Amino acid sequence: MALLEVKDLSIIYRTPFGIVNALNDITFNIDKGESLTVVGESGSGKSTLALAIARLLPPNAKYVSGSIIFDNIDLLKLSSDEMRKIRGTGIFMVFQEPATSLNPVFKVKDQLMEAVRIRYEREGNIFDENKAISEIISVLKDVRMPDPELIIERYPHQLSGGQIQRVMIAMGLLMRPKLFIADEPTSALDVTVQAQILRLLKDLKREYGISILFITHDIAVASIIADSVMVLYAGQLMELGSVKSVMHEPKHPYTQALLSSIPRISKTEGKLPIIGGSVPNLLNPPPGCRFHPRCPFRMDICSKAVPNLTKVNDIYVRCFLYGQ
Amino acid sequence: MGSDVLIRTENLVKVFLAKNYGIINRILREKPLFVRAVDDVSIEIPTGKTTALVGESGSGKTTLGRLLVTLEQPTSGRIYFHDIDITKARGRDLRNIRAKLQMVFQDPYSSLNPMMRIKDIIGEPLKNRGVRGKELDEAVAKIMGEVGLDYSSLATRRPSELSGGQRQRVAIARALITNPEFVVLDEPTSALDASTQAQVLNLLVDLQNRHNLTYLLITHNVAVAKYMSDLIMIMYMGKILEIGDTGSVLKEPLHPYTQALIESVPDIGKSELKPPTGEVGSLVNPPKGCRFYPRCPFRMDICREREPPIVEVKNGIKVACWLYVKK
Amino acid sequence: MATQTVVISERRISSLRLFMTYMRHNPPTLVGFIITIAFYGWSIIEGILQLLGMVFHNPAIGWALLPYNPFAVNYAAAFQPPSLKHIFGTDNLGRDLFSEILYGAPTEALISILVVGSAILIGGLIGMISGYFGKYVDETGMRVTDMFLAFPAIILALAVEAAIGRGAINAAIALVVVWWPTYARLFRAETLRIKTQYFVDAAKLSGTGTMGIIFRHIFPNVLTPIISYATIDLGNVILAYSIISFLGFGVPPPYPEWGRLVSEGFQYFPAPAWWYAIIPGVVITIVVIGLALLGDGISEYITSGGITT
Amino acid sequence: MGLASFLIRRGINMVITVLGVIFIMFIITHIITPNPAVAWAGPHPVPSIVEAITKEYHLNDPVYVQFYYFLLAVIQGNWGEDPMYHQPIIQLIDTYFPRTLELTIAAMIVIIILGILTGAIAAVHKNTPTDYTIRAFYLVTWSMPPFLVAMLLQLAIAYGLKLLPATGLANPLLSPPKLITGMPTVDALIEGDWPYFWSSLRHLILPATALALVAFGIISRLIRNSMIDIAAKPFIRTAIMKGLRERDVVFKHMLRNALIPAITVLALTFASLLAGAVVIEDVFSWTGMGWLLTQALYQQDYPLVMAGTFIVAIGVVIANLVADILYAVVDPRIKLE
Repeated sequence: MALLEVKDLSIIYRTPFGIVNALNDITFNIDKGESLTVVGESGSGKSTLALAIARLLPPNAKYVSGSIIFDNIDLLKLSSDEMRKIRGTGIFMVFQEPATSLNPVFKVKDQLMEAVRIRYEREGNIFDENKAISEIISVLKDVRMPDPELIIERYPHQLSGGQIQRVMIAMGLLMRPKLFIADEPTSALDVTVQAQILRLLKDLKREYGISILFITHDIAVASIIADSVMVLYAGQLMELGSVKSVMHEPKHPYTQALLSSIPRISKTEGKLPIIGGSVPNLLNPPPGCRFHPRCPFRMDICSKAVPNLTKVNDIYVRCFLYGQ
Repeated sequence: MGSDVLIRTENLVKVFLAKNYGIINRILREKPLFVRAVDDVSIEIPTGKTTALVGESGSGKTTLGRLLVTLEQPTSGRIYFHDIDITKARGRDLRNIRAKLQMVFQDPYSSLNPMMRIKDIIGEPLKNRGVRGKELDEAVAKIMGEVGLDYSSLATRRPSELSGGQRQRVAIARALITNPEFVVLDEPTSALDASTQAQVLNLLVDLQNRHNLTYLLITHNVAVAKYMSDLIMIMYMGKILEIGDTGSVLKEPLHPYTQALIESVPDIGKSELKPPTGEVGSLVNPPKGCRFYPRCPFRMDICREREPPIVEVKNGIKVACWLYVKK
Repeated sequence: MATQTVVISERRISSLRLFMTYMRHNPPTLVGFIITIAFYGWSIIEGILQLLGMVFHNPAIGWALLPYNPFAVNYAAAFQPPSLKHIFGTDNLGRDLFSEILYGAPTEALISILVVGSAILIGGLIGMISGYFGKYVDETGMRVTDMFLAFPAIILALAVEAAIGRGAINAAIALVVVWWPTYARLFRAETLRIKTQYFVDAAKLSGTGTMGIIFRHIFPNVLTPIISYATIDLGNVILAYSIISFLGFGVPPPYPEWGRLVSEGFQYFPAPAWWYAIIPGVVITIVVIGLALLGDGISEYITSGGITT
Repeated sequence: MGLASFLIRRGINMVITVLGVIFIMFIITHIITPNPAVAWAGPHPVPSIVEAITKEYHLNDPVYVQFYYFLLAVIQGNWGEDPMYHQPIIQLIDTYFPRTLELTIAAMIVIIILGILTGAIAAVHKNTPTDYTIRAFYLVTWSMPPFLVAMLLQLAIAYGLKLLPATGLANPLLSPPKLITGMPTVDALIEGDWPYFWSSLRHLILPATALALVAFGIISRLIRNSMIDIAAKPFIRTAIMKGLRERDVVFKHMLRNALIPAITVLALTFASLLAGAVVIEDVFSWTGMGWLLTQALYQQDYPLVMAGTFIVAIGVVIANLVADILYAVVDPRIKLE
């Protein structure tokens, strides 16, 4: 049973300079207890996807088509008040910038308490501050936070980036959501701290059985955290499959190029192959497959039509090399 | 000193004020808070090679790079360029030295003046040295060609009209137009997309071969350091912990921090990471002994008391760790 | 959007043309632009005519384009309410208020430009030097700025004017004395921001001297965000000057200065002539609104990515 | 770093600023009246009196000595006797300044309530007719010269609707209460003089509203814009992501943060109100400090102008100090440094 089903989702932004086609026909599922990693470069629409699922898009964004079914409810059909009740205990999200993820004028304790209070209310329980505090402390211990009793009395600016991301993850655990969205939660962190957080998320997924939608620009990170991987390029879903298959036998020329063009710590061979050109401007995207101007295998048809998502072995891929 | 050393430092120290210390603080006799960004660093950078300086945020790697190109004044210690002490150079001397020392900055968006045209940005170093008119235009066109930028379509544009990769090429062109010997590359690709990163890295390699450049590559990305560098230096909280040739250090890291760092780097096909505990400590009150002591799995009593000296352990690899000091 | 960088490359449009396109979608900005152009455009024309009048000793050139001679006294026509004949009505001496207001425009325009321009020069220099050099230079510069900021602007301006004498230019000087500190603050803050940008470091390595860095690299970038503030501020100067002349410290009569027209009209307010005081005040308001709308538009245009800093 | 150290630091800054203010005023005084004795001796100076004043004020001494005496006089609060009113200047200020303070504080209260309310409403209803109306309203009021705002209020409410009196401090037929604070309404309240209290309150409403209308837009706009900025911050997304009600997100998470920059601007607004009172008092014949100063300027009574300017400048410096302290209290990121 899929926890989240996204189908044919398309989103545009209206800007003073024209319409930005941020996402086109995105389709995927996340099962209960599964983790899906979305990999994409800047402008791929990966953050838009995260915000779209949480219905947090800015006012100039528009859902053009598609549906987002979460727990058998179509999120796009909910009123804003109904959506509010999904947030927190249904879907929770951790953001990229730890420095501004927490409200600077409130203590950590108050911000975590707020989350616990909302869950209690929704569960129909009476809120008890002492009980909440002990729950907060125990969850902070779960996220391997040293000295949680001291940390909760602090203000966010007194915490390091890694500590804030731990607090954010703890906040998520306190709300017990069914789906955990993490939008580049480690990009602003140091390598060693990133590794700590990745490891923590992996452990928690096992311990708590949460489903994770993890968004990253670093395909190597996906390798650590993901069960399955979805590759986005310029708003198009290029490839979707299990992490093993995508990493070892990528089907789409973009994924292949991306995997071979990043420097790797375990690889020593000569010069890196490069992808020519640059990420297209979404105000004026190339017609057809958006990767075709940079693709070494491009054919005439690539600039004329958008290929359908085809299943090759256990990978879904959007490329004319695989038929149609 | 071998003749193949281009830049050498002796006990280089850079201390910053942690916060503004003005007249009133002086009147109130408050103690200024210092940050020891670069703490007693002695290194040698070989000619014509790429030395990578790897560290996390707060390690002082950028400050060290800025010291080497004279953008910062050291608090104490010496910097030798071709065995000439450049620490106290001023005025005309400084200008002449700066022609030979260049830097490519981390953020291609803030490294180009948005109000200037591309050709003026690239030509500025030559213009400051009296080159004008056609000669200047030709020099700019030549270097633009070398870094893969089309002169006719881009010369009169402004930075906002360029992509991140193009901007970084402009920054590289500006750094190279004075024919420098030494270039500090400060995270040259960290702001770029994965698909443009390789383009810029390969361009840098090409230019190095063509102009016999010496690079200091500052990066937090161990994989980039591995791809680019001949020599690697691992920096942590203002100290150099390990120096050696890149292949050996990454294959068999000796310092516990280097080991932990490498175990933290995600890679394709890897599914488990073994990061160290804790985070980089405060530089305002650094630990008395070894900087890595609080996070080190192999810590001993001596580590907390005394700073380890940097000693050669095997074939040119130097490590600052009590594990390798023979008593 | 952290990752949604919209690069507007491939389009090569001059910034003025781009701004025109922007205005078409922003009617308030367009209104502000039209009012501003009308006010300063008219002031230039009328100012030139008045100068010619002085040069040729024929003041009539100054009102050649106006419906009436703004100085002609006609007691029979006093206190006529706005009508087709006198669209703004007449004053206590029967002069046409519309002509008087048009005749007085160049002073307002000149003072606003002079004050804002000088404040940018003085404040800009002090602010940039403070911000760029920092440390004790900064502390000294900012203390001095604070001292001037502590004074009540209008009162200090009046006191300064009392010291150096009345008149348009003296009023402008008096206003500059109280106007520059704000710009010093603004320029300093912007300089501190620009100073940390890598292109300043790159310029140092390029061998650019301190003056070159301040004027070629910092000044143009600092100025961009300040342009919108300065546009709005032209209106603030007009308001401040209207207070000065309302209180009777502007250009002496009979020169029809807007603020003084209001204070003269105030003697006949609300009866027998409410319009005498109100209409010049409304004209001032419209000009100030126009400048504010334009300034806001410029600021929005800059932040929306028209110009990137 | 504790509050004490912070206050000492601010105190030193304040003293430096005030000394500078005194210095600037000294210079202006000297430019205005190279030999103030002549001016101070009254409209028809008699040589003997001029000589006496010259001696009393050390006018023949070198400039720095004069500055020393000037400084001494200022610090002792002894501004001498006013040549026009033939009263000690300090006594004049004692009478007139509280009235301005009352007007300013009343306006300030209106500004805080009106500014925060309209700003928050405009931000929540961003880009809707409500937002446009509020923005259009403050755009017009702050673009109006203060005297126009004052006159329009008089025209509509005092002359048109005849709801409130147009000018004056209170009904002139009532005898004013004993001077305690110097503020008419407050004194009447303390004395329990209800007729005078109501009269002075009714007289206060229009000038205070006029003063507030000119300035509230700055606060309204600041609150609106900073709330919109804050709405885009990740921590607001975090708050929304918790499933908080919109009301809680706006009033708990957004407004509290938006108030931080507003505090500094409120202090500056208070300063500009003190100065803006000059015109408002003129139009409403509110005989306060502003009115006194304009009269003094007309009569070239420079000692009084200087003393008045100085008092207002001190008020500004104190307002800034209060703002700094409030700022540190509201924003935990500022550690009173």
